[in-house]
Amino acid sequence: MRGIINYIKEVVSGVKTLINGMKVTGYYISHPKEIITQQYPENRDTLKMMDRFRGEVIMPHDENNEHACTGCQACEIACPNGTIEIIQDRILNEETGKKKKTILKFVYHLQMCTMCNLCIPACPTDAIKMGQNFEHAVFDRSQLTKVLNKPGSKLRDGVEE
Amino acid sequence: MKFDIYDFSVLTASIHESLGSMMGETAVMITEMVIVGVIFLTLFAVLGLALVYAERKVCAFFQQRLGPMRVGFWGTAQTVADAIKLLLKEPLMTKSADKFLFNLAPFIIIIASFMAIAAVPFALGLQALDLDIGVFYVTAVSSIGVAGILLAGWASNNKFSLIGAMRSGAQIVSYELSVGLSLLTIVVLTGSLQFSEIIESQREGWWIFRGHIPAFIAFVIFLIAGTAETNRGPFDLAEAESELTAGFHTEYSGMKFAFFFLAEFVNMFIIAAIGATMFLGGWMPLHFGELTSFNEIMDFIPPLFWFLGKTAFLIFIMMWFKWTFPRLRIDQLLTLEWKYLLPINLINILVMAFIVLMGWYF
Amino acid sequence: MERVELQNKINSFGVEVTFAESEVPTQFLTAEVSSENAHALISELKNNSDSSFDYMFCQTGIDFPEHIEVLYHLRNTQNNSEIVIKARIEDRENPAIDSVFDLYKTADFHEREIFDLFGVKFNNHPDLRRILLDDDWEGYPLRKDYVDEVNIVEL
Amino acid sequence: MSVKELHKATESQEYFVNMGPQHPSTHGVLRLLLTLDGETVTKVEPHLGYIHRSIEKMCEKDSYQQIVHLTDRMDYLSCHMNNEAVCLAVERGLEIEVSDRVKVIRTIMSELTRLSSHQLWWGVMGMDLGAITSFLYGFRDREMITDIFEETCGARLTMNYNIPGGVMFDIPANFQTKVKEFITHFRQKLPEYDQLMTNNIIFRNRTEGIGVLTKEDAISYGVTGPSGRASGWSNDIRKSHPYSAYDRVDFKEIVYTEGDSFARYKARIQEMWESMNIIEQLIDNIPEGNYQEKTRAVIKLPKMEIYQSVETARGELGVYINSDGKKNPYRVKFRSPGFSNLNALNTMAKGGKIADLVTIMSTIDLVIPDIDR
Repeated sequence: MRGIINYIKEVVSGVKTLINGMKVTGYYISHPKEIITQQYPENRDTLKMMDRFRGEVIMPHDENNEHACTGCQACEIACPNGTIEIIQDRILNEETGKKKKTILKFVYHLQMCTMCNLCIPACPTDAIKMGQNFEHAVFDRSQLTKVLNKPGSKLRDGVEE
Repeated sequence: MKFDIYDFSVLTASIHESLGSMMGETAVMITEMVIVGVIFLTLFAVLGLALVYAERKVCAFFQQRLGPMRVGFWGTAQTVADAIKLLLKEPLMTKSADKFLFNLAPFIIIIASFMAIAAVPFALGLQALDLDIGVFYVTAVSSIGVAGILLAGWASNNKFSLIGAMRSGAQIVSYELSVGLSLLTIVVLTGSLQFSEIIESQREGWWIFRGHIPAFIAFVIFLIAGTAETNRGPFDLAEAESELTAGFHTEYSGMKFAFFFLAEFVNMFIIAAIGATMFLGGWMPLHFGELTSFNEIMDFIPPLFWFLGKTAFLIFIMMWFKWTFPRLRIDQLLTLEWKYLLPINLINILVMAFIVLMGWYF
Repeated sequence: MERVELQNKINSFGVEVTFAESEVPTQFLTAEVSSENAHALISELKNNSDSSFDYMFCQTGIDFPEHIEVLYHLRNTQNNSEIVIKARIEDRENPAIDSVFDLYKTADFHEREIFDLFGVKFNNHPDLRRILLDDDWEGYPLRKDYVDEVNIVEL
Repeated sequence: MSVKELHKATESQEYFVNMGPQHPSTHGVLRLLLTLDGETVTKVEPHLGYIHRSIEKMCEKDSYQQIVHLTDRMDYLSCHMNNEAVCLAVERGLEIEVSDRVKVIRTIMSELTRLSSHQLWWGVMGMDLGAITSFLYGFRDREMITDIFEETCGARLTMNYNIPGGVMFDIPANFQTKVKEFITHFRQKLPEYDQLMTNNIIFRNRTEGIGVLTKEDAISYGVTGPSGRASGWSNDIRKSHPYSAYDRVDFKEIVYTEGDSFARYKARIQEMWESMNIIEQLIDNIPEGNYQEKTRAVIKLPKMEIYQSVETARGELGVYINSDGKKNPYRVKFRSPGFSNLNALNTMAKGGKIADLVTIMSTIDLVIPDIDR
């Protein structure tokens, strides 16, 4: 007899736990306000990334098309993956008559970048920073190799002091 | 009864007559068969699309998601798009698969559910086959489907598929018993196996209310066993995505896969429809004994809506099961059947027979 | 257990052991043994009721120009005392050492890894195969003289 | 072959099934060669290396700052603890004492990482057992933590927040309010986890008594973390070798003695409560101080050996650095918890069903990149 009572108890308590579980899911289906879906491409206008979000390395240029990169290669050394490649050039300074290093191209291989943020603190002149763009999908891998300094841009005066 | 105005037999009879005036008796029969066949084919497609959409939405809301939202208004055309995608997909097959059986399996499954749906009473006078052994016919026919699953698993020549098929075989053979016995509990009450008569007998009230606790227990068991019969979660061991990748239909793609998918949803509909018919009065409106005015208002809602509403309710409960519970293990599945459902069912049917003998039901 | 105490204890095992000496105190007590004596020492350390280092939390190899070392980091789960055993394998061409799988089951994977990456053969290991690399991989990548012009890119 | 053996061999119904490398429940590219007798598993043989990236070899070429970001890619779910292990090791070698602020920030971030890892584990565990809904609930709560991470360090998964000598950025202004908001939210939601899964009879039957690992085996196999503690072995590095600010907080070490899947499950659920306790103790009194100690641009460790272990969400992660005085380490070894935990899989899964194997795999919480490195 005790066996039968235990058997019934087992069934009843088992069913109770199942109903308890169904209560949880039942709560959510009856509370559509709890829905947390964000519809991504549609909410692009309101989507704001966090300030520190690391999307890609960018080089800010001011209105005179000037940047702050002296071509010191500190970022290139700091990068663990060889993502940054600086092609240098020497131009003659008219006033002093000395040759001076500048950058010809600041090549950034986005396909190799792990967004580790080691290059940013390494830069002595704050010439590069992390951008917010994260939509990097392209059709061809070669498009991921970017030149960060804009054509015709030059070093901002007073950065090197 | 007020709902007699919605009697579909008037419509069918007039069609029969007008056809009879045009052609001979055999031709009439063949034409009618073709018409019914076409209607059911369309119903299959529509049901499949609607149920897949419903499942995706319901599951999404259980999970605090929105579900498909892109194609059409609130994603209503999503399943159509999916169907087109499946149609255009390449039908792949493993090199060492048994080609004939591999191609045959999805058809067996779909034919089984096709045959079962023929006996479902949709509304007053709207039933393709009103057999006098309807209950028996449906239980018999719906178990043909397992042959298709076994074939699919075997012919795929894939061990995961085979394990899934064998699980499914063990599962359906045992849960067939519970489904049959729980239906039998109601058959004891009605004294008939014919669906139209069973519904007619619920004119005064649905069996789940009139049949005391045994009817309710039978209903719960039917729901559990019915879910198991359709290979749906928490009894989806034959697919068991996290264990067997996709079980018996691992190797299927394109339209052949869609057949399995469709059959699963249509089977769910059939189980829910049978449950609604046996326990919830089928297309019979909700009646409360003395409340005449209430009963009359209920009668104005067409029987088809009553039927579809009840079926949808049962389908929703089955979805609720699926999206809440973890999957059972194969030995626990069989334990549940043989140690719990079957004994409870047998005692239940005994109690029910006693109640019927004493005439204690309402 | 104090280091000195443990040191004396190990000396009493009768296995030839030298203890690493350096100006900066090392993090763990480090005992250096030859590859032949390693198994005997570790077995003593594990089974001796006074020390009973029952948990090997790390096992690794290091490739030096002249020899290969296999390191065993052992911990006593009762009092958290730790010891490092360095087994020195002189033969860099065909390094071999006795497996400690009979003492620590975790050695199963760790020794396979050392075999895979350093080429050290563990005698009596139940299933010594490459674990991370392909079975037909040539060479032992963590050795300092390993060259692979295709996969290693020098920056 | 004797007659008896011949009889046994012919009667044997054993067959092999390759589970993985692409399989829903291996959570990555792990290949298990199963020997099955019907549904019963008689032997499990893991084949690793499908995502081996030779991180240890790469470390020999990198500077000490650069090693840190590689550890993100090992156990990506407890990346903060991995970073911390390397940084603690390097700091020990350089004999830098970081400020209390850094210690507390590191501890809070570690515990948040542990929480997020366990939340994901809970969701995935449900999915492995067939309850897909739990997966979404787990991710829902994890989302709040990843938002905090994103705001603090700019990345959601591979954070690379620690650097030798401190942390990369100071915490943002609303860090404390956001963390407290999360804690209040999660204190309400965690009982829901119990309601949905822990108490569910199907779940109980699927986990109780499944995949028992004895204490002796756990120690011998080196099964650490919640998996080892469920076998009755108290192996919490946070208690036995306190690092960062763990010596100044009061928390329980969760130890169960059953050693089955359900004990491992409970251990993780309880650890979530404890993690919240730790964070609550620290969040209100983050001391002032530098968030970074100045280090040289090129770090050179003296000729020495360092072993530093931390408690990740999966167990004991050890970093062994052998330095020869140059700017690159001579040898780096990561003693990853998953590697040792996986070793014990055969012992646990033998004799169970295929479904049990899936349960066991999710309760020992494997992360494949952690195993392959």
